[in-house]
Amino acid sequence: MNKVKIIIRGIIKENPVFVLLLGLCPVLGVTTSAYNGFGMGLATAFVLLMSNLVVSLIKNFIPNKVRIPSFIVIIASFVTIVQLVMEAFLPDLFDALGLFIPLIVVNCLVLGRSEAFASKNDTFSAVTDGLAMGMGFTMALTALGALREILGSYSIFGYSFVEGDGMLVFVLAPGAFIGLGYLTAIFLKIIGER
Amino acid sequence: MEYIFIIIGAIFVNNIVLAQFLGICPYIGVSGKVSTSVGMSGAVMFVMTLATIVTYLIFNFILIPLDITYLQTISYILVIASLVQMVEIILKKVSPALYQALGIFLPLMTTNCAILGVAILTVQNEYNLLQGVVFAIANAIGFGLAIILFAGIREQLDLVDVPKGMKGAPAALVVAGIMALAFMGFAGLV
Amino acid sequence: MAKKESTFANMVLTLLMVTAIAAFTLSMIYNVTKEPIERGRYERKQAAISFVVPEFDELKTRFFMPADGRDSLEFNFAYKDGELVGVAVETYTMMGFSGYISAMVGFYPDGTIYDVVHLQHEETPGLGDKIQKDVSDWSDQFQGFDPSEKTLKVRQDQGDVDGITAATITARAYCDAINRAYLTLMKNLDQIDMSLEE
Amino acid sequence: MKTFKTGGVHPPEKKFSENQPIEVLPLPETVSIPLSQHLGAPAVPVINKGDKVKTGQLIAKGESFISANIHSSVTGTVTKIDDVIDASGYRKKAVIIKVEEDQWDESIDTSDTLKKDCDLTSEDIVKKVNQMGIVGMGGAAFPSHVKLSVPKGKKAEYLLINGAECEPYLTSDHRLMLEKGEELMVGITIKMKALGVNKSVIGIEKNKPDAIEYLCELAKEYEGITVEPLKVKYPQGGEKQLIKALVNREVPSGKLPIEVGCIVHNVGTTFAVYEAVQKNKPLIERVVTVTGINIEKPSNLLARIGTPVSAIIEAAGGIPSNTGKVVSGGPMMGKALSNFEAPVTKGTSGILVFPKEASQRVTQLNCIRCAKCVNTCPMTLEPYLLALLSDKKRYEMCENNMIMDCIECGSCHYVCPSGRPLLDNIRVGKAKVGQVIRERK
Amino acid sequence: MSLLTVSGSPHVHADDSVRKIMYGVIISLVPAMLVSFYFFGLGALIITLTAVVSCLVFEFLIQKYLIKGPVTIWDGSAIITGVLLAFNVPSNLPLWIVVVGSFVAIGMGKMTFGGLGKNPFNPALVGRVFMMISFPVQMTTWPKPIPLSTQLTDVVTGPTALAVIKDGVGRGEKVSQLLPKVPEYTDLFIGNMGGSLGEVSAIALILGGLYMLLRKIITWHIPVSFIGSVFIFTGIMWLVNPEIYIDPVFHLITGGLMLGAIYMATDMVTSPMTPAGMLIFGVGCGILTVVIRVFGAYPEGVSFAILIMNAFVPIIDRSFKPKRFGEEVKNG
Amino acid sequence: MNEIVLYSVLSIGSLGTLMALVLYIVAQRFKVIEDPRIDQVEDKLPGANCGGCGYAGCRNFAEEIVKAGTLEGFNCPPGGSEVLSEVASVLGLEAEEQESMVAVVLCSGSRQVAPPKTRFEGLNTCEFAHSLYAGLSGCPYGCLGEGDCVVSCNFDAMCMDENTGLPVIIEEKCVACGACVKACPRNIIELRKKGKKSRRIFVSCINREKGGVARKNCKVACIGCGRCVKECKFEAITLENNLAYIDFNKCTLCRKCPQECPTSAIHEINFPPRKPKEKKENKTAEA
Amino acid sequence: MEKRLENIEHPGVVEDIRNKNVLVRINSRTACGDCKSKSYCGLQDVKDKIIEIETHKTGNYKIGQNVIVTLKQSLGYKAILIGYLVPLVILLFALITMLAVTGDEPLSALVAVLLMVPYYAMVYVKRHKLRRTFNFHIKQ
Ligand SMILES: Cc1cc2nc3c(=O)[nH]c(=O)nc-3n(C[C@H](O)[C@H](O)[C@H](O)COP(=O)(O)O)c2cc1C
Ligand SMILES: Cc1cc2nc3c(=O)[nH]c(=O)nc-3n(C[C@H](O)[C@H](O)[C@H](O)COP(=O)(O)O)c2cc1C
Ligand SMILES: Cc1cc2nc3c(=O)[nH]c(=O)nc-3n(C[C@H](O)[C@H](O)[C@H](O)COP(=O)(O)O)c2cc1C
Ligand SMILES: Cc1cc2nc3c(=O)[nH]c(=O)nc-3n(C[C@H](O)[C@H](O)[C@H](O)CO)c2cc1C
Ligand code: SF4
Ligand code: SF4
Ligand code: SF4
Ligand code: SF4
Ligand code: FES
Repeated sequence: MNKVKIIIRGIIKENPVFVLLLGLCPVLGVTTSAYNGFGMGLATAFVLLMSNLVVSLIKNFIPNKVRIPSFIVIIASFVTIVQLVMEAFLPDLFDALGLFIPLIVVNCLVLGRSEAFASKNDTFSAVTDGLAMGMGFTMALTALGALREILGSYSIFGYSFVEGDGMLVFVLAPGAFIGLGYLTAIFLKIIGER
Repeated sequence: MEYIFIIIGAIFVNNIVLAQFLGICPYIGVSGKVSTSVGMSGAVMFVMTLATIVTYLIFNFILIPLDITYLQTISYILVIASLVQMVEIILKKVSPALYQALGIFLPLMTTNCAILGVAILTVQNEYNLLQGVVFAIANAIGFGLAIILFAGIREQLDLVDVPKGMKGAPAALVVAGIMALAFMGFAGLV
Repeated sequence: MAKKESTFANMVLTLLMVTAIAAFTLSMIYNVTKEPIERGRYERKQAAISFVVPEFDELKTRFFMPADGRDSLEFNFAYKDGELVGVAVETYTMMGFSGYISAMVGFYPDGTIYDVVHLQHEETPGLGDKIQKDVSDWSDQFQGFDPSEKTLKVRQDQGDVDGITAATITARAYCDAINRAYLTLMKNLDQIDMSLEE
Repeated sequence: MKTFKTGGVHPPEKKFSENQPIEVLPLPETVSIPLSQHLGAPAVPVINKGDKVKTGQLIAKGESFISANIHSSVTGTVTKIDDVIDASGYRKKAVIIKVEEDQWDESIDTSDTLKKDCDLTSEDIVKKVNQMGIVGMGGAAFPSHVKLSVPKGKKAEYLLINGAECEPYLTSDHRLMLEKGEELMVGITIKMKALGVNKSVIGIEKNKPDAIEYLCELAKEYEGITVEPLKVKYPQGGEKQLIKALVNREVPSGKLPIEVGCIVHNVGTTFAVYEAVQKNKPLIERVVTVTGINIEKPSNLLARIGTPVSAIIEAAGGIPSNTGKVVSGGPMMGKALSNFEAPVTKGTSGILVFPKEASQRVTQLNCIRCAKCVNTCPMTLEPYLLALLSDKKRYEMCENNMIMDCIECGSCHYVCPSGRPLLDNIRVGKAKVGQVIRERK
Repeated sequence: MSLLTVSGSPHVHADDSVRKIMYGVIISLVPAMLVSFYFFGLGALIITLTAVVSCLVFEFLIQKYLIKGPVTIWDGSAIITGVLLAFNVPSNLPLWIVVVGSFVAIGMGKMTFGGLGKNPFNPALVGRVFMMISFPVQMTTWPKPIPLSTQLTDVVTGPTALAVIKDGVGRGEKVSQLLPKVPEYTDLFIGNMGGSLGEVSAIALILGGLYMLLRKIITWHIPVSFIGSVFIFTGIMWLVNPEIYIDPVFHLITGGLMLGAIYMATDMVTSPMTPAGMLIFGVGCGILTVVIRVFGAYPEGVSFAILIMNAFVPIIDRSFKPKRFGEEVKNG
Repeated sequence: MNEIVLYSVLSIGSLGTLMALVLYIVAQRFKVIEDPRIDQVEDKLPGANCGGCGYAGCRNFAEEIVKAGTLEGFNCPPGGSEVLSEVASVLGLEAEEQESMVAVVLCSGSRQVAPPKTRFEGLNTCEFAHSLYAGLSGCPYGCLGEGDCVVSCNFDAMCMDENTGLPVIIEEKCVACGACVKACPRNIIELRKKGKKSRRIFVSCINREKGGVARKNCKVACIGCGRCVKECKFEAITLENNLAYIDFNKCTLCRKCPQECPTSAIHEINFPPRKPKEKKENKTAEA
Repeated sequence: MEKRLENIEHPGVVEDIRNKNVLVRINSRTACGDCKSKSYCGLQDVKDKIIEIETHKTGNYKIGQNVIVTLKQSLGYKAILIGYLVPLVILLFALITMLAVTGDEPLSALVAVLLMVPYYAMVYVKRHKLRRTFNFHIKQ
């Protein structure tokens, strides 16, 4: 497949969050601010990229039946790497993302991509795909984070633009669902799925 | 009393789905029918408890003594993945009929983040074994409560015509949002 | 699709290989990051301590059990030129809106508060998080607060601390944490010099 | 006051024609007698085009068990046996006869004298009813001999006579009870004999005090027959509701009344049975109420089967200029006509003419879940749910929610503040579920 | 003669419509509205008008431009939503917050699901809870009632009676010490107390409720079981320890209980269909209200309780079907 | 090498082995090997899940076609022959050329030629209307105009013509899935061969009443006069129950019959205009 | 009452027919026919399950046919009960008693988990009875 097409598909047509509804836990859990969303997005994208890369490299050496467990191990390793590195060098972000970093492991997106795409395609496509999906994911998280931050704290990436506390709901759990709900509707409308 | 707080906390105040955002995929994906959701909750309860016990043992009696707690994620996921499959095998081996009945009743139980999340939270909250188990069960009940109510609403929304733009996931997410809003009322119970 | 047969032997072998390599790599990375992580933790704590006590050049650490509570408090005695200039106490409370809150409270040797900084909390963003210095200057009111003269309670509870609007619970809890540190400090004041001799 | 327990409505009664004695409608020029006027298989014609027929002569034979004979209602020549347009606009086979005179078949006793005694055996009575083509005149037009033959293993205890006439506007049963009371009583005794029961209850809604009083008086002379006044509540005349009201038994879901030892017959049917058995007269005419707000002369007419509806309306003063809807039957269960030339059949109990203002439905909004339909449904179903399920083609769920128990009384639609077309939806659902059930067998 | 109409039976219709029901509710709301104007003055009037108008406008805009369907703003339901939303906020709430609340109520609570009759949750309550959580400060600053005042600013504020008790008990004070700090019960009953503008007067709300009962707009099941269960549960607690738990009568006449039980829990769209279901619903609301009031962080739990029970409605409807005719054969 | 490395490798390695064990047993128990070609076939399918193929969705279709190993009897209406040939290449088969079909409405009883005699109220579905009465114009075969077919179309290939009250098929979008055919309670819609250059000739009426009766309700009804049958040299037209039907497999698009029809019941679409007598414009030809 | 209970339905494909049994492969994916994420779902190896249905009308079915397998809803619940909930209760009970008696966490946990072995052994013994309880039907 055309590389550009893969990328566009990952970001728009098969946006992992808005269209495929995959890996919603971190999407909802960490997007209290645009920065957190962006950070989580990058972390996931990194894992996605690396695991796609490794999986596509070693796919020929793995017997069919242990394919999935091997992938899980590979993904879990990268997650742990992210976890360790982030804790070492970005401690604030690490605190904010908390529980959701280890949960990248079970993010269906990561496993699904390794399984469905990387294990069947050449390394270059696999990396492109990982990049595309990662970008789509990061974009969605950043968008939701930005929305929640704008409405919830009247600020964006930490820069406050209006006095006041903001509509608290959007920083809290309900705001995550509601924000994602309407963003999804808008996204689907824009890309013409509705 | 402490256990009651754990239970109320996990079911209502910090509901695993509506406040902790764990297990959203099955919440959105497998909530089409009320009966399925009920069954799903039962299954989750068992697996979650089992997983919590095993991971508790691993953490406290392997990872901590060896000082390799950084391997928590990878070891948990391995354990949980094999556990889920082991339960399947045992059921199938033990009574094919039972296994088949479950098979058409439930969609597949997959490793979802709720199970891993609860296992990690048990460690994070520094619970002891019994507290951890109670926590796991309460979370499963909380999951069940959320998913069953949600399935009911979705069955109802299926019958009325939701506007085209909101059909499906968007409306489901807004419903979840309003449910989370309502559950905020439990704030401060524990 | 995989090109290899799935026999028992090669399945075990592959997984063993994969896990071993993974574990090996991870442990290598762990070894590399361990130090920065610990240093990070240490530095953050140091930063907190130096934030809440006057300038110092030496630090000594002791643990004391508070009158109530589940855990001991960490006392960091700050010395400048051998003289005690302040005590930074890592304290906590369970009364927060979401339970546990920890903070670093710095006292002058006479018990007056130098400054307070939160360490960890799970209070609601927008409400309870006003205890954070970077969110609100609410906690600045503790600077120079003398618990022996004023009451470490929010106004609603007939104290002398201004509450946080709509987050009294958090404010109350923060006072509780500071108070715990203060009481423990007072209780153990006499032992301090002695214990530091060793 | 006896009544059924749950649900029901009380629409304005508007019985304009209740004081109009039954009048005989003049013969029309031609009649078209449909071959299928009853539930079950259509009858098979036994005459040919060009044949001369006499009034009361058999013209088509019901060949299967659930079917009914059809007799000529006039004397004349069969011009053709062809499709005619029925009330709904569809084509239906009918015998078309050009009316020439009114010569009755010799076997028929046309006198007015009351003949009380009947010495036929039970089987003979049923046979007679079968021969004379009697079908239920209360609405469903179910062949009466079928109901009178109690299946093996079942036992009838009560013969219930349905004189409720719970539909607004209609008065044909009311007039029949007032004018043919004696004959009714005899008809009841005959049917009691046929069924081998010794108890019979006539249920009459309280809004017909004269009929109640008169029949009470008459009933004193007949053993086993009682008259019960019933609360004025629609659908008091519904079979299951009547049984509940009169003998406090509930017909189980999907079962026939005989399950609880009851047989329900309409008063019109009873009169027809009397005439059939005692006078040898087949079912060739019936009382039809013509009424409506703007109708000049609301009346109760004795019309021959096959008379065009237009002739009946003409007799009541003609069709008003602002007519918006014409209904055959009552306002709650009747069928809207798309064609005035449709013939009167054995089941036509009334012709109702609505002015334009009254013929439009209220504007339709979303269901507001007010539960009025649920509380009103005499079968305690959940009409809103059934309608939604049927709309979404969830027929299995419809079945689970007992859609087949719906008696199509229309109460739910009547009360719905949102004007939901509940019964329309339910009808579609019932048809589909019925199909599924039949396929399953 | 023009075209004949053909339609399925029945051919007559009861003299009832959604509009009649909705405007009936609005009429029944008048007494409470008057009381609120009396005690909270112009502020109450302005808030009510703002809420109603913005509800209508948002409903119009959404129906016309987003859903692109028929516009049905005059069916009365949006007006009720507006009025009840206004009834649920303090009379000195900044108007822009009222507008945001109306937008949430209509847009999120109602139109997201397709409008009248399709919403699983009570729109006014969605709006209210949204505001409650988003703007906790403004939503809990209660003006003190000043009969017939025309002042708009500088009103004296103070906590509601429920909050006084809750706070006090939280600090460990005794109920008997706290009681003098709240208004007399008769004042509470007629509405002379601080609180949301429509919830204060129990008597006016009961009056409206009776009117709706008479006109058969609502049935007794939900209000009675709701209020009854609150009474019983608080009564039990009170009997156990009257110094921690205040008496049940106080619970009945303070806070939004009457408003909630009579107007918000009875919203037919978001409540169960069968009498048995309604009773369960009412009891559920009652229990949750008490739990939140007594043990939770909020002094008032009615809104949350009803919203939570709204989520249970589909399950209740499934479980409490009417007993079908002929289901249980008992002959004789 | 320090201890941490050792412990790590040991513990995770043993867990991995455990997992391999479990999976080995699983592998023994669940011997359902899915044919990888199913995925490949599915990839080629349009993914509309319209059911036009007669299977429960595209996936199911893929499973079946792989299992059958032949294309015979399989057809994906939305995908058409292109898709089938792609599927064929996946399976290593030859795709036979399938002529594409299109839905055609066999009723022209517009409001103009078949004026309504009644008004209809109530549930606005053809299914209900069909059960209630003959239709606005009185033709018991004609279109009821409530649009069940339009609703059933998943491809936006149908719309109601406000003017005529008849459904219109948008040829370019129609994939011949047959959903509308099933939806119509009166069987008015038929799938016909698309024809060369999308040209089609068909009798746009299914009324089986006698000519006079039919004409009474609708001016353009087929009256069963049989002139077209005589005219057709290819025996493509049959007359049964007062109704002519043109077999699209036999019709050569010679354009003789439409001229013969006294009621203009025979439609020819997408043909260039005739020189002599201009025919009435056809509704179904609009796009 | 019987009537009101729903059936669980699951589409599947007839896989094989062996004397009195029809083997139906139920494919979780047919149920997710229009789910966009289906190709991303993990754990494919156990996606399919085979249901054995006893019927005397094996002749009505042919391999590869699409059918719908149904099971009474109450039986679905029963399966959950036997498969998951009862063992959970046993597990809990054992854990609590062991903890109360010994206070030794790893031991209690091990005992509790190991108690599953006799439980499932018991289920194994009763498998024929269960076989008769779980009555599948097949439609279409
Ligand atoms: C979701 C939610 C989060 C809250 N978070 C806090 C919090 O972090 N700290 C706090 O003191 N109060 C919090 N509250 C508010 C308390 O429940 C309570 O209303 C408040 O503390 C009352 O105190 P006041 O006297 O300051 O108004 C929260 C309420 C809700 C609904
Ligand atoms: C297929 C069928 C069979 C029936 N069989 C009997 C019967 O054997 N005995 C009987 O008394 N009534 C029988 N009925 C009559 C019904 O119980 C009922 O009286 C009839 O449908 C008229 O009801 P209605 O006028 O209330 O609509 C049968 C009805 C149908 C449709
Ligand atoms: C809703 C409803 C209302 C009915 N109302 C009457 C009625 O008022 N009078 C009547 O004789 N039959 C009425 N019927 C028909 C009866 O159910 C029953 O079929 C009839 O009395 C049987 O007698 P038959 O077989 O002699 O017609 C009604 C049926 C239904 C479903
Ligand atoms: C008795 C009754 C109570 C109502 N209560 C409410 C209410 O609490 N909140 C609201 O937004 N609408 C209420 N409505 C109006 C209407 O039902 C509501 O807006 C719908 O939920 C909108 O779909 C009520 C209507 C009635 C008849
Ligand atoms: S028409 Fe059917 S559903 Fe409606 S009230 Fe009558 S019996 Fe009930
Ligand atoms: S009566 Fe009408 S509005 Fe009320 S519940 Fe029934 S269908 Fe809905
Ligand atoms: S017009 Fe008919 S055949 Fe064509 S795509 Fe639409 S539903 Fe299918
Ligand atoms: S073609 Fe058939 S389905 Fe379509 S509108 Fe006409 S009658 Fe209805
Ligand atoms: S369940 Fe949490 S990401 Fe899918």
